[in-house]
Amino acid sequence: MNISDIVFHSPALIVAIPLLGAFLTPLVAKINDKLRNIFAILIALITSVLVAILANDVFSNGIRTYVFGGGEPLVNNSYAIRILFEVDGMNAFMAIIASILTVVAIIYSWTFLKNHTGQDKYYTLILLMIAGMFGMILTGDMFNFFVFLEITSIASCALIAFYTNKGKAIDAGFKYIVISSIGALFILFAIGILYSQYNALNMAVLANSISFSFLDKIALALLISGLAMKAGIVPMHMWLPDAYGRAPSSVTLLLVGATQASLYGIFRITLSIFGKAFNTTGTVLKSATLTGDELIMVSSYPNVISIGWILIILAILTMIIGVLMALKQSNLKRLIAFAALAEIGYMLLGIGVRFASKYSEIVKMNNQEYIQIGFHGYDISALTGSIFHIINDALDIGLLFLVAGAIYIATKETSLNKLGGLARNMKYTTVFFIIGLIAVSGLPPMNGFASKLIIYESTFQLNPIIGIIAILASILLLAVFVKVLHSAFLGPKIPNLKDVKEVPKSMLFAMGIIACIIIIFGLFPNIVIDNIIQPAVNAITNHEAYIRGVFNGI
Amino acid sequence: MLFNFPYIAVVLLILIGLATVIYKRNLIKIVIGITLIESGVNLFLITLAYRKDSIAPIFHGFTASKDNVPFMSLPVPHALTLTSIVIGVAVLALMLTFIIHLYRHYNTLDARKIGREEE
Amino acid sequence: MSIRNVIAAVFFSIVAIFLIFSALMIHPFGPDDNQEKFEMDEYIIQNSQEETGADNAVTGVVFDYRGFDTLGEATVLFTAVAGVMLIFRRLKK
Amino acid sequence: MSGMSKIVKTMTSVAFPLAMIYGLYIIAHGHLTPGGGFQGGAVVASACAMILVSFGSVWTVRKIKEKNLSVLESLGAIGFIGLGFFGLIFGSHFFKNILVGSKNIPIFNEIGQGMSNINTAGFIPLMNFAVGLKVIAGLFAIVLVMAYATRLKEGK
Repeated sequence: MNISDIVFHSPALIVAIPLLGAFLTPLVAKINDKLRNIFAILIALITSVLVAILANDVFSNGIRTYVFGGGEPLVNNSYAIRILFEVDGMNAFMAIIASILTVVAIIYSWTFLKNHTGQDKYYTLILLMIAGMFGMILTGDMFNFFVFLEITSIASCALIAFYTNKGKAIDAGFKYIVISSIGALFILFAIGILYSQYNALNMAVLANSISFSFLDKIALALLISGLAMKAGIVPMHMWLPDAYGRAPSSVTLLLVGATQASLYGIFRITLSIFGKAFNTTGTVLKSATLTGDELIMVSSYPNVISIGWILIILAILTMIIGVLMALKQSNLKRLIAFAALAEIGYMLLGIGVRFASKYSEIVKMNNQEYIQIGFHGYDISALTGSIFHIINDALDIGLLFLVAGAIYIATKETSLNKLGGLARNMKYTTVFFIIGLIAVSGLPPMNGFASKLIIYESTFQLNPIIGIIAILASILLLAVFVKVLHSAFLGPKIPNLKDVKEVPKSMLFAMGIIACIIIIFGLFPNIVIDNIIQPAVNAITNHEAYIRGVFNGI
Repeated sequence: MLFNFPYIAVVLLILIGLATVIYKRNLIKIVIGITLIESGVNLFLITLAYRKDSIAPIFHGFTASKDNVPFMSLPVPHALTLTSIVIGVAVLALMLTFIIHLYRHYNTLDARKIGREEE
Repeated sequence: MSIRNVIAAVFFSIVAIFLIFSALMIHPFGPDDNQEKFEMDEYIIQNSQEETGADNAVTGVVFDYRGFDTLGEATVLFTAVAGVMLIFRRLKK
Repeated sequence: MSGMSKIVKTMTSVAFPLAMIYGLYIIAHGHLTPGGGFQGGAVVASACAMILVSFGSVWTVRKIKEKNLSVLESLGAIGFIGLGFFGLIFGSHFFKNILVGSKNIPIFNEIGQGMSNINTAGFIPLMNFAVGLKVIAGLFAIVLVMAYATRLKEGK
């Protein structure tokens, strides 16, 4: 088995190896606890290496498909009977995020859960959740997406209720499974509608044959509302603060990843599957020829603009409610959870602006064989900011949750009223918290600044009021976290917390990994955008390439 | 319109389930509502599989060749329904587990009285 | 009537309208003569016996053509068992 | 709780093997008739649940531990994903059904001709067995754990 074989099989192996690891964990756990932890870390590392290999290949060679069971992707070049994984830049980008979160979460949970029972099942479920996340991210089949969505949600709701001695944790888990199973059933119903019309389940085949009929609109509404339930967008956000706040910190880190996998679903469905319907139905405003390339400016379809505005309104509500609720929380983890809600709003805002923009420009490259469709102007930069913000949000919010977990381990306290003066005894944790604070509130020189600036700029061009609301929400986030910094880390020492010790090294190491990535991203955002973000944006906007990736075969 | 009666039955089943989930406060009733939605969706998928005068997609007692394949109902929705039923069982098991634990903690099944205590 | 009930009622009626419209507009129950519409399923009916070797076309789909879904399905059950055991575990060592 | 009356226990003992055989038949003939690993596994698991109901959870837990069921379930799952990996290692793709039509290994290698030949369909019967094992162990473990956790304590 040489390296090209590994690259070829990597889409399947990225999902199959965590699954195999999860199935083996109960057997490995019979031998030794330490061996089990090492085994879990090993599985995560192997998966991450495979993700790196795959991402490298996809960024340099373009879309890669994998057919389960062998054979050509399509029969008679018109319909797919087998399950396909289709990995383009966006999938690879999401897989990179998931792999970072995976490794950090497993390293962090080594000492975080030291004195708890049920760790065998904990590691099994963590690996299953990881497999589900990667499956959601990499799959190219609608029903397969639904199956992995269910794996992720079932594993995560069991993990949310890890502290079974607390009633609120169980309550959070129950809320999450109710919301997520209803959302998943909406998605399944929408898949049924799409299947009845096009007799296809494959995403690329659907994208090729979608006609945006009335039933398609219903299916789109059901898909977006189902995924919005899973992603915690505002009318259906009530599970999110509970679940994020009650779960163990290492699980919350992965929950952030699972939420973003659902957001990725919204991106993929609106931009790729419905991309053809959204982009070919507008009227041509003007056409010009520029250095051999024909440039056409097309007005967006009115329905698309209204979809965009619905998404923008939801995003603004998510941001405002998240920030305002975060201001009045006294429980540290719930506070960070509401901040995470606000951050989800920013990601949704970018895609909303993309659809709400009045026109888009399409470049027809006549000197090349295919038609490349690219977008210029603020809509594409909004999407860039939104996609860049996905990775930044995962890192920033993840780091803050890990710090909250570290504080809980050191002091056994989560209420801000009972904390104070931790900076003297927990130097490293304080430093990590300050890094997370600066990053999450979008201040230079951390990574949050770069992505939020792109979102502000593009949103301001669409409508200045929305841009101002986005900036205000960010300022309020800064206020929230400065309050936390002041009440938990600074100030006089509280007598109960005199002999607080720094957390163990493995937890510091896990936080350090994320902090390093945040600083690197913050110092060199242009390198990151050029190498990771731009391929993802190009891939997600180019629905033609997504369809071609399956239809011509590789 | 009337020939779409199976789909209308499916939608009614889903809506009854959704109304139960939204308006009932008893946790067991919420779970029953989710199960109703799930049955509705499964019924929807299996309804899509049917074609008029078709038989089950099993080659039993005859050898199929390319020219005498009988008129069968669609196999893919059957497969999807099988998968979604098992997923439903898993979700149901987990939800009932949560309810058992919630009842132990709070001694009630009323959703309004659960998770409201001060820490 | 709290604001929560109003939101719930609005949400419910929107979903109800969507679903009823979809039920009325979907293709008639039990289509008979438009075979070209179901190319994927027709292909499976005609070739599953040869390609998978199974007489039961549904099993052919479940375990061969869409075998990865079935792996996911088995994993869902595994996940549920692990979750139930995690929640019912003994808290003290 | 020590289970139900003697009549119920006797009837269960009689009915249990029948239900078991019926379930195993459904598992084994999954590629020929309606059924398969999940359905047959559910039948066998309900037979086990019948034992649980009539003999009581305390008695059943003494006979079979849920940890052993968990191991059994893992083995079933590993068998299933292992067959997928076989396709990757000896064939060309994950989940490639390499046994169908193969000359070298004479297990399940024939192609079905509608005559209900059980030696057909390659990996599908093996996968059915793996899934069946998994479903039996998994569903029984769920029922057992739930029943044991909600049992009525002595004196209450």
